[in-house]
Amino acid sequence: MTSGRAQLLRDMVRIRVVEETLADYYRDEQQMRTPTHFSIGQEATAVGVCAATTSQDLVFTAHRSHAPYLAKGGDLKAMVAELYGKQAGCAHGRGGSIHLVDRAVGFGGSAAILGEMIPVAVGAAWAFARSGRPRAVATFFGDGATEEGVFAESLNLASVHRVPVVFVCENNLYSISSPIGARQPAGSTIQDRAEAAGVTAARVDGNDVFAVYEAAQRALRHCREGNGPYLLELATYRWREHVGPGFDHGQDHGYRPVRETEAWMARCPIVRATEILREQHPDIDRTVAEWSAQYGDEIQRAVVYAKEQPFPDVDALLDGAYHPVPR
Amino acid sequence: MTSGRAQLLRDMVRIRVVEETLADYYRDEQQMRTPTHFSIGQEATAVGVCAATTSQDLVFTAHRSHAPYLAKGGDLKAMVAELYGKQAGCAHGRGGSIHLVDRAVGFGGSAAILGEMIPVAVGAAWAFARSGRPRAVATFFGDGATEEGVFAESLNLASVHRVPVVFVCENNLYSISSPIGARQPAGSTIQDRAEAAGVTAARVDGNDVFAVYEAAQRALRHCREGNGPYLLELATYRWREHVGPGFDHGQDHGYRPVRETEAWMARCPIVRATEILREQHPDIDRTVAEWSAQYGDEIQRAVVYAKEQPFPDVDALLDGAYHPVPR
Amino acid sequence: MRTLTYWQAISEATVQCMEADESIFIAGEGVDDIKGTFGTTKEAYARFGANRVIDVPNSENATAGFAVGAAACGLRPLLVHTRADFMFLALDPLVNLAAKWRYMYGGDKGGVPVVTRGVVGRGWGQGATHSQSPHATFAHYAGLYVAAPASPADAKGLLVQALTGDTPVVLVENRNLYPLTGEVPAGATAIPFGVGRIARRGADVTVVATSLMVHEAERAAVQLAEQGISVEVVDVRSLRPLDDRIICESVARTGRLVVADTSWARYGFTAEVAAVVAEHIPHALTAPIRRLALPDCPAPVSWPLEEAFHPGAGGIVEACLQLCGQAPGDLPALADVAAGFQGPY
Amino acid sequence: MRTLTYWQAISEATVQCMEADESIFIAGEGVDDIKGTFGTTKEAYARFGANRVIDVPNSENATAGFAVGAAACGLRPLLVHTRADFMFLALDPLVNLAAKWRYMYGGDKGGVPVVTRGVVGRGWGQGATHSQSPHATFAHYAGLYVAAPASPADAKGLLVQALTGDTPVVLVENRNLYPLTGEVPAGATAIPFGVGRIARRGADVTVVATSLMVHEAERAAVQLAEQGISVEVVDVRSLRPLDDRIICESVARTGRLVVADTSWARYGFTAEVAAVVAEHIPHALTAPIRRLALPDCPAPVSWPLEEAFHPGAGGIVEACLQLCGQAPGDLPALADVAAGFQGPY
Ligand SMILES: Cc1ncc(C[n+]2csc(CCOP(=O)(O)OP(=O)(O)O)c2C)c(N)n1
Ligand SMILES: Cc1ncc(C[n+]2csc(CCOP(=O)(O)OP(=O)(O)O)c2C)c(N)n1
Ligand SMILES: [Mg+2]
Ligand SMILES: [Mg+2]
Repeated sequence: MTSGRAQLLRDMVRIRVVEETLADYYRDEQQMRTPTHFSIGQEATAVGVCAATTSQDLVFTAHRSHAPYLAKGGDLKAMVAELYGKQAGCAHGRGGSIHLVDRAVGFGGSAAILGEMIPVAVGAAWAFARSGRPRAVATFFGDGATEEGVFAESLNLASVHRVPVVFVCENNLYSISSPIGARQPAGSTIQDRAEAAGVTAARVDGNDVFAVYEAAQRALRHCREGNGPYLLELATYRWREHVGPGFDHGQDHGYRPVRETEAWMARCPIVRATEILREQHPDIDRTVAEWSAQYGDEIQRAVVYAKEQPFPDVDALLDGAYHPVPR
Repeated sequence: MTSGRAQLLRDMVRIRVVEETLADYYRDEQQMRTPTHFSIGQEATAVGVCAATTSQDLVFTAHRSHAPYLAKGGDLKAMVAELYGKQAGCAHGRGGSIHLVDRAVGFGGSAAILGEMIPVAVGAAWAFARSGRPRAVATFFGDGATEEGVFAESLNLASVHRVPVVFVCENNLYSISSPIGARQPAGSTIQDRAEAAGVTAARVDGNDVFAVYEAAQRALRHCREGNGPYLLELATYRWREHVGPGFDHGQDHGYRPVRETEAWMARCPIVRATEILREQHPDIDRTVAEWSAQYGDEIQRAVVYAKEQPFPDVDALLDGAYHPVPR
Repeated sequence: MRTLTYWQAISEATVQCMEADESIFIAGEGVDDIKGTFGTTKEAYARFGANRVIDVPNSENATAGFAVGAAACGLRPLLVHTRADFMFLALDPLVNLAAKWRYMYGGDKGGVPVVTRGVVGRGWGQGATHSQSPHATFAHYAGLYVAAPASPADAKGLLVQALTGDTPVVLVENRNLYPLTGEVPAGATAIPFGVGRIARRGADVTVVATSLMVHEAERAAVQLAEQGISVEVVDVRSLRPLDDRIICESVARTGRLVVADTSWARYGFTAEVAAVVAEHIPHALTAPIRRLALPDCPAPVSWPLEEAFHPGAGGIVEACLQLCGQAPGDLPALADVAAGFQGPY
Repeated sequence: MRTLTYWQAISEATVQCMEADESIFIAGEGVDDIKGTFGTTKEAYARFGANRVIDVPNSENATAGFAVGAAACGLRPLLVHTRADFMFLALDPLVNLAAKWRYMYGGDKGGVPVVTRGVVGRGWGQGATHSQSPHATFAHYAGLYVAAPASPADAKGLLVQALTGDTPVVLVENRNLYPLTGEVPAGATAIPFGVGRIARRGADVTVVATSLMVHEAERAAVQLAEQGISVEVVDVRSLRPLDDRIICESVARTGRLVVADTSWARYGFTAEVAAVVAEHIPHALTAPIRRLALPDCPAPVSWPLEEAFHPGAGGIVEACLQLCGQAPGDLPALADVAAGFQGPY
């Protein structure tokens, strides 16, 4: 069972299992000392988009970085070691959860200042376009980041220079505890803002991995064919608290109705993809269970590995801030 | 002949005469040591919008400040003295051409960092709205300023909080020597971007003072009635160089075709308003000539006044940077 | 006198000032949320509601400009950033507009008293862009006041001064101070900017510090006292205006100076304090000055690196011993103030 | 050796580097226009065209981020701001991203060698937001190099170094230097960051200066020589890394220090240089140090105020005389370097 569609489901299952396991360790042992933004519930956006990229394409993200990193093929052990602050981490423990990177697979980096990576992706894509090769760049960010001026500046810049970049907005309706309605006007969408900047755009159900995948293929083709940038607005929802391992809707955090969260959880992207695939693959549930077990093992091993790894050498604290000064 | 429409023409004539006179002095005597952005050719935008405001409304502007300052009723002598760097200047010589202010008539200030005054106007208008009085704010800026992220941020902020602010974009097609086509995507307009942010917007011929006036009235009414912000995109054209007194289209500056400039000069807002009024006022040309003479005298007197005024006291260099520190 | 935590003192100052002056409002991302900016805006929101405690979009630049406009029309905005690092995006309106407004428009009209609170300091692995202390950047540009209160009483008094004064103010609050307790006057009494405080009297070395480092200096002083070294700790309280006199008077007495800060040394707080002494009383120095600041790299996440990165009491002890010509010896390691931090963020 | 103006030296460095390395491109508002950023980008545009000399929208933040992305993909962006004041809008991507990139992603992968040129300095009434020199702000944050060349040769050599190195760089150019001439090597030879230069040898007072102030110091030195005072002028060339050694060696010889800068004193260049001396050789000082910097107000427009506001040779003369215990006397007033500026802007 290795059809393309099944692979999308499989990738989501892997990310879910990895993140849930990490969340447990994070909460129970508090050994990962890095603020961590889980994508649990949002796996379809990362998987659908990254699956549509080639190994030559680059992906950048904001703080909610694990899922795109893994979906793009980032090294799991290096990610977990990074969360544990170890030298074996993908950023040698300097960066943490919010600064994942794996250039070998085309994961260009994640950053935690809202909107900061959006123009970076435009610049990277522009560099690609200059080289004449049909490479593209995708950049993930949340609904909240679209309020940063740099988002509008980047749309405009990419549009004027017809840069092959896909802006991927994971609209999960919240910026920490602020609902989108308190931050953006009703009656207009992020898609609208992109289109008004001359950027082709589409809104897609971000919990439907197949729909995301197809939309991302269209978007990337559009870019590769020299038609300029594309924006995908993907409606989705995070299940856990903004930062950290816990659920918060059951607690008295008051910012989102329990019913809303539960309704979105009922629209779990993994469950949905499973249901869709069940017609063709009647034994899909067993397969998913096998995958879960397999990835459960993988992440447990990655955690063991990460814990065993040494911390960075304190004497090397300054290393890498600068290239050696020629004197 | 004091009909409302004639008054609009008259205000334009005054600004034109003042600016042309100042440009001559500026060039010939080089005593005004302050970078100066003339609005010659763009008078209809300032006059049309400001005439629609009440004395309770506030106006803010960017660097192209003289015309809105005068249209709003700013003190001419204080402006000229400011350009000459005198203590009698509206900013006591501290601010110069780009920092005009006259709160007594509702001119809130001008500033030279692109886009900077746009959110300021939103904040001022929000303060008005809180006070419950039907006051509104208008903020002038160029097409180039709409590329600054703060413009998009301000549209969104004003839209979400339904702030009574009129965004007045004087689209003169250039940012210094960069044509708008090199900076913004073809096929979408500034109006489009405003609407995508939930801001009601209209595009109006910015060289037709009557059209601008009516549009501004609509916009201000919209604001006062609590319907939130409004954007006016006013197509216009500056005749002179970006900064400084000279014409540059005849010289080999290469950035805008001589034909283009001449075509726009043929659409002079003063000539157009004169023609429209001629039907009702057959002796309009004589009247305009009288006004010109009258304002010619006024500006000459203002220049004489400004020159006679003392410079600020050098010993007072630090005064006003801080309130005295209580110690 | 009653005892409050640092965050309670800020909350109390805010509420009292808002009660006394209807023109004050709070704006910031999430200021209305259940955590209420480390508790500091929670009571204000409960008392004054969404009309005066305003959640804003993620638009730091426009929000600061908005505040300038509101201030120009008679309101008193109190802006809050849960990480001061985000204030780089608001630097233009604060430094190019708010700081210059009063002067640029003549110097005799109203200013724009925008008060901005920025939270600084480490948590657990906040990393390179979520733990910086940009106070020196704001203090370099004339036109603003910049303060970094170290005690609950100062947190209250300086905020009261900010909310009742006419000059735009940037207040830097180290998040590790929020749980600290101290005596705080019940009334809304202002503490003027530009007046430092002797946090501890001593005779052998002066440690000039700001914000969190005042506490690190005090802990260092306790240990050093056991070694027979008497440390004077000067808390400058505000960086602009800076109380040159209190610094110089102390150094004139002790002859030795250590400056401690939570930002980088170059072009920072430690540089300015050293310069003040070199400008006024270099001859009083019996030893070179020492600067305790961040090493010249971005903040790392991994905790052993993070521990090594952030200066603390231990480094101050070492510097003082060295200035007094004593060997470091094997004193017990001092836990930093921030070591009390209970994660996970 | 040939003589070039400062702007020609910058242009030549740019063109030579762009010829040698196809990955270099220029981006900035109006870099392609007929004036070519005070002439500095004109030849590059003529030679390499719009594909490599790119006019960008008025979006300083996104443009800097764009440059970071391009650099991360192997290109070498050279960003140009006709006023460094606009760089406040680009501070976040430069300080929170470019400066930290290499370290934050592990320290062993590539950096993002974004080079940013910012024009500083007064013209005629440029005013509060168009004449600032924000070098200290950029130099405070670890991860960037910051330089402020004073001579045509350094303008070329430091730009060559920037365009061939791996670290992001901010170069500050005082517009009043553009017409100055000096000998400039024909080849594209790099001058390393962190190495200062003795601009003039002297024995009685050291003036440490940067950018335009080096020239003001040299003019002051000429006049002082006539008074029998021998002034050593140290041009630091780069602010980060800063050549502590050359500063200390000079002050160790002269015992007297004046620091001169075109920005404010507090938390600025003058503070850092003073601190370096206080940190290493305070005992060498035979007199308090003096700082020549902007008075603590925004830049005024009115020309008598502007004259009084900007520090120049006259102030340096006075400070040196005072340090050497001589009365100011009635020396002829010295015209500043910028006094040669021909308006109107
Ligand atoms: C410039 C800036 N402002 C504020 C923050 C604090 N912050 C971190 S994540 C976040 C919420 C972002 O919401 P969104 O972009 O929708 O992403 P989500 O967390 O929902 O995935 C905020 C406000 C920040 N990191 N950077
Ligand atoms: C933030 C910023 N970037 C760049 C500039 C330089 N600048 C001054 S005016 C101007 C052109 C602005 O064009 P536009 O907004 O259309 O106004 P116009 O001059 O055409 O009236 C530019 C780029 C500036 N003042 N501020
Ligand atoms: Mg969100
Ligand atoms: Mg324009």
